[in-house]
Amino acid sequence: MGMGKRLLACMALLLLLPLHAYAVPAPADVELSDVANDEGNAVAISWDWDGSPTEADQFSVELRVNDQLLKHFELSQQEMQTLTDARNWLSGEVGTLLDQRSSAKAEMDQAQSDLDQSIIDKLPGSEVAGLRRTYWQKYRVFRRLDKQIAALQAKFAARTYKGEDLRLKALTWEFLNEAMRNGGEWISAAAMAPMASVGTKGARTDLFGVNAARRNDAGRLYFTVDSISVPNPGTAASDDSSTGLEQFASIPINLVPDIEYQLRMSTYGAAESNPMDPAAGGGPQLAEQISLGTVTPRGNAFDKSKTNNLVFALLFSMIILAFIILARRNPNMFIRRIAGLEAVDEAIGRATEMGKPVMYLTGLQSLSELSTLAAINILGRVAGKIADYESDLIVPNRDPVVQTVAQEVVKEGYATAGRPDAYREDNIFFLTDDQFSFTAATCGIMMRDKPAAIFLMGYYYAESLLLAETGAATGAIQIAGTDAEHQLPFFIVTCDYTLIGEELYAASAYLSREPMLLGSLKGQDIAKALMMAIILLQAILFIFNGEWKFFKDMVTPL
Amino acid sequence: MIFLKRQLPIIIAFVAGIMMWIRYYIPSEVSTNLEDGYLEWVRIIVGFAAILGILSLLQHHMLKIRMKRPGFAFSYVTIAAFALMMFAGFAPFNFPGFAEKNMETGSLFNWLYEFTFIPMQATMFSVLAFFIASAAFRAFRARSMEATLLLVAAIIMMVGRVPIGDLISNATPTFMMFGNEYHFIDFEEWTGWLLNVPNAAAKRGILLGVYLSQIAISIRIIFGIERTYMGGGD
Amino acid sequence: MIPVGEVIGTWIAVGLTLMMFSFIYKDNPAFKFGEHLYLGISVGYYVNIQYWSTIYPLVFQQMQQNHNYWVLIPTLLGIFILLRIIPSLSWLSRMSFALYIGGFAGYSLPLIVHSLLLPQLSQTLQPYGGGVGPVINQIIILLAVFSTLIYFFFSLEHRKTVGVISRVGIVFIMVSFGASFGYTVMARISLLIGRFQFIIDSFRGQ
Amino acid sequence: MDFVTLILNLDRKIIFGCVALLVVWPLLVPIQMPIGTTPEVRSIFSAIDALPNGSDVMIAADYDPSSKPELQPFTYSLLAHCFEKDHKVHILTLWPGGPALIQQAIEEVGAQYGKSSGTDYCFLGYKPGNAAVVGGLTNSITGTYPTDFYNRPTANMPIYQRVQRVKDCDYIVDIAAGATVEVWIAFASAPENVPMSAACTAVSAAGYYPYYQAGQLDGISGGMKGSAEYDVLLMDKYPNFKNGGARIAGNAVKGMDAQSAVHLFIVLSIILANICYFIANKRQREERRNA
Repeated sequence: MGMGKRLLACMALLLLLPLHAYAVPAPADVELSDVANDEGNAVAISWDWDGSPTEADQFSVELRVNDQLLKHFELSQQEMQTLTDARNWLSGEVGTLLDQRSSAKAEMDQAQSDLDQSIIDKLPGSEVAGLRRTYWQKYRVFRRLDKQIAALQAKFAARTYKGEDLRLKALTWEFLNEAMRNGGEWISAAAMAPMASVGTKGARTDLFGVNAARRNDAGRLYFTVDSISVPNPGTAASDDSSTGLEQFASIPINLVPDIEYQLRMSTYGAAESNPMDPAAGGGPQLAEQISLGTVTPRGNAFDKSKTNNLVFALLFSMIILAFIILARRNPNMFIRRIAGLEAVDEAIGRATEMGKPVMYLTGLQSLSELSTLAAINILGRVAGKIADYESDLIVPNRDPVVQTVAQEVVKEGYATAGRPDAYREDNIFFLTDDQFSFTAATCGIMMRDKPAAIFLMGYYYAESLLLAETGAATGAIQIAGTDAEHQLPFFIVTCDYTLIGEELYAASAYLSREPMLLGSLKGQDIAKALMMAIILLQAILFIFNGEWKFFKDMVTPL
Repeated sequence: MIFLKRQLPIIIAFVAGIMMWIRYYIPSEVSTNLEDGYLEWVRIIVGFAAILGILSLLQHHMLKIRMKRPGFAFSYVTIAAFALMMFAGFAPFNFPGFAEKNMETGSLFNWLYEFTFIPMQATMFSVLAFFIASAAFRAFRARSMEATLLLVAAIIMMVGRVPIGDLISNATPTFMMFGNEYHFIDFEEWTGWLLNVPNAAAKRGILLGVYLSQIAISIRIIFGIERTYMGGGD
Repeated sequence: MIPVGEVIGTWIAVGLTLMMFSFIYKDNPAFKFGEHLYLGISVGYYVNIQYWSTIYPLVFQQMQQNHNYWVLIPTLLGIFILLRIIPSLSWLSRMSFALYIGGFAGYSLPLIVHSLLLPQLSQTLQPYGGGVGPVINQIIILLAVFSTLIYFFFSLEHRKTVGVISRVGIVFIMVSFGASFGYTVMARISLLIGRFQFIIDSFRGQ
Repeated sequence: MDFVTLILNLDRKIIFGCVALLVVWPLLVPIQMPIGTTPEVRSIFSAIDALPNGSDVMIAADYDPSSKPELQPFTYSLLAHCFEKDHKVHILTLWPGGPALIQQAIEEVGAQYGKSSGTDYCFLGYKPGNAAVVGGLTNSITGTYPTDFYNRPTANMPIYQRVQRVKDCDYIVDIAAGATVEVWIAFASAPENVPMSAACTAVSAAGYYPYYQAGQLDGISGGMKGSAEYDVLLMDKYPNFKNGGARIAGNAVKGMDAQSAVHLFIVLSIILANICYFIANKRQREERRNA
């Protein structure tokens, strides 16, 4: 498949994304809408609020239980059967074990405190040893029981097919049903929160069709609801002691998509004392109950809040792809000279003169990393030159995959230079995965073989200085190149030449003149120019009018 | 065969890449499940990739012993230590005097970890302190404007971020400006500014470039232009 | 009473620490012994951790307890990676890498844009204000980001205006590297302190 | 050989000796310099402190023994702080060398506060795959870690009945020796909108200031000094912490004297070396002029 065709396929796939929005009318000052989130289960609420909210102004959102919701959580006959069977089975299996475990725990704790006491009392060694033996016996008994119970509970989960889901579903249904029966169908959807805590991330205006509330817009508040909080009805009364499954206080249940919810908002004014602390006598004072209307959360096919992301990701990608295609047609694209690259020949030449090997490190990251790829690219070139000069090349590796690729690249380099016989496969070897044993081993090789030139390309961590300083101590010419900004200072201080950050990639493009690298580098330059333009334009806008934030809004992720 | 070796991997990479990319913009259960499943698969694949390293290491040391290369005797140490660790981790029985489960506190495995691995790794790392001191002494010269800047910034950071910096700052006389009291030398203020303004800004400039590179490499991989990760050969 | 295992262990640890420290004097057999021991132990440790934390729970436990046999597919792909050491079958590992690296490229691309690129860019576009000091700082930040970007701009030779701006860029880069260097010195010294603390504590019998 | 040439050609073993001496001496004879706190660490502390009691904190301890002296004290202090506030702790590591260190810390501090695994905290252990793991956590914690470090199924644990994914946590702290902070920002904190702080080795601290500046990190603690600052803050706010066992309190504080001494030595030696370098340079120039 040619690249053009792949590009077309990509565009087609993207165009297939149907975009749709959905909103439900609500009272004038309140706006309700579904918002895109992964499960399509969130509801966005924004409303007008007089005055500026403070920490003391509380609010909560409630929703009305309806048949649709109840129906969703209702267990089918079969599910019910599965759950009951599994519970019965579990309590049958676990029942006696639980008692045994708690008595074993008590015995173990006793034995442990006896042992501790004996040590504190400095009893004779033989007695302490006896107590220690007892403790370990008790400990093993307890562990065995504990393991058995855990295994049974795991089996329970397997038997009920995602057993926990089924349990939660049953508990939720019980709760909703209870709420329906009691007539108090309004249940809490969002815990009480201070009014001042609502809002969106940062300030932005309407862009790409997304209308989020503005924080500067004093009276408009913005909030999303995505779950209902279901208190466990059995917490206090029935602590599931027959099955040993632990209990919990409340469960957040995600809103179910495609069900119509009726929402209500309660606002609470500031209480005299701490409103959140009933013990202080205050308690929140209910100020107002606003009916918000109904809304149906729907999963969107496209998350509109990610529009600017899509635009930028596509834009940058297309620029880069376009320049790669251009570079294939015309590989003579201009790239500025990179200081440090001239030194490569000098270093290799010196190694030949001294009859000593050249050492090349590809960094400590895996093959999937860009810096490693760049390092390997440069290695191919360096290998060719080394073959010309008839020196030895040593390449220790931290990653076995990198090692195999490095072998192939060097072999190719030697072959291109017309000296395939000089290639020695076991000079390119794997040392170890561990960072510091790798460093230790590499430093050992440096001290023993005293290479005349050392190339430190790719990504390095803390070992950078250890490697570079050992190399400097052996008197080798060192050329470093890394995009690990934490380590760059050390290379700058200890090495003869250093390629800083992206210069590493540029160097690999510069040396290989490969259209892919050249084009990609050019594309990145254009993207960079774009970013610089945005920075400059926004700065100019600010000078004219501090309120104009077009470019800032454009790049602020939602 | 050529299709299997060349085209198929590229097609897999393309389909997987595009799917995972588009998935990000689609809020639905399918997309979440896709992400979840993919990430779990990756975790398993990466787990196996780690074993590859061990195989290569053993291969390397076995070869060293067989060829009787210089220092081959030490390879026995490596292999013996490896075997011991494997034995401690995988042995199906309890070691007398150690905890019963092989990863628990007090097990032989943990004992080996605590008393051999930790000290050796930590020491290897701490040797850096000596090297950094000697490197600073030997190589840190105000040769050029760049080197001087690096030097001055480093010195301010070195003094300013340890307790002695506070001592020095508090010992210097103060002056009044805009109604606030300032010390003539205030390392906390200086280092804070250095880190938050020039340092953060320069790093941001570098990072923006790095992110673009990451985007570029992702795009190249997805569209099958970048194939180095697959290895050479046919 | 002090447990015997811990006492012996501590002395072994002290011995190994000194063995590794001997490297700073010169390369010697004791260090070589330590180096190779460390290699073996570390590899053994990682195998165990990889097996018990990934392969065992995600593959074997999944199949035994949850009867989830889907995990066989990534397992097979994992085994393909191992085939890399057999030259005639090494091409099979490409399937695994293609899925892993290709998929991950797609997975991380939008996240890089969303979580790293856009926030950093947007933060550079802060509105100016907050007094003389902050505005000066904001201008410095703007200048630094801009000139650093110019330094890493490869389509223009560093001459004339571009040369001047990129020179400003390198000034900021060097200051930031200096800050890193200073901080790093701190890190390394801490590690040494930790090690010496350990040796001193061991000798004091704590 | 005169002084200048002597200094410029100083054997590095002498410097090694000085450094060793300056580390050991203050450790044996502590001076106990007062430790000031920086805004970066104060903001981590106040962020954790401001969370209502019983919040869920996800701690990623991504380091291994090589950075133990720098980061292990922070882990101890952070855990103590969380347990002091009754926060629920979800702790895990992305580094293969990490589990045993975390195990030490969580078991010791947990026991000290009488917290139990599965209810008050969960030690999830290690999984390879960095971003793949973090990405998985944003969908489901129990799905990514079906079992915890001790191989117990997580789905049944009380702690995971309320919390299902990263989004349900109230705070993330990454204690990192490497580049995992970006991973946590990119794949968890930013997309899920969970506030986050980082405690990192001093090496990487400067590199994370762009994120701190942009508000993507609430605070940064750099290396052993950061840990010492955290200890100081903790001891100020919770006086009983001071008496709460020597292993936890003041482990990093102890090292600060030596830290100051060596820093001073390095700074002075750099200045000395530079002065000698200039004198030597001047001499060379004069010789050339005379010749």
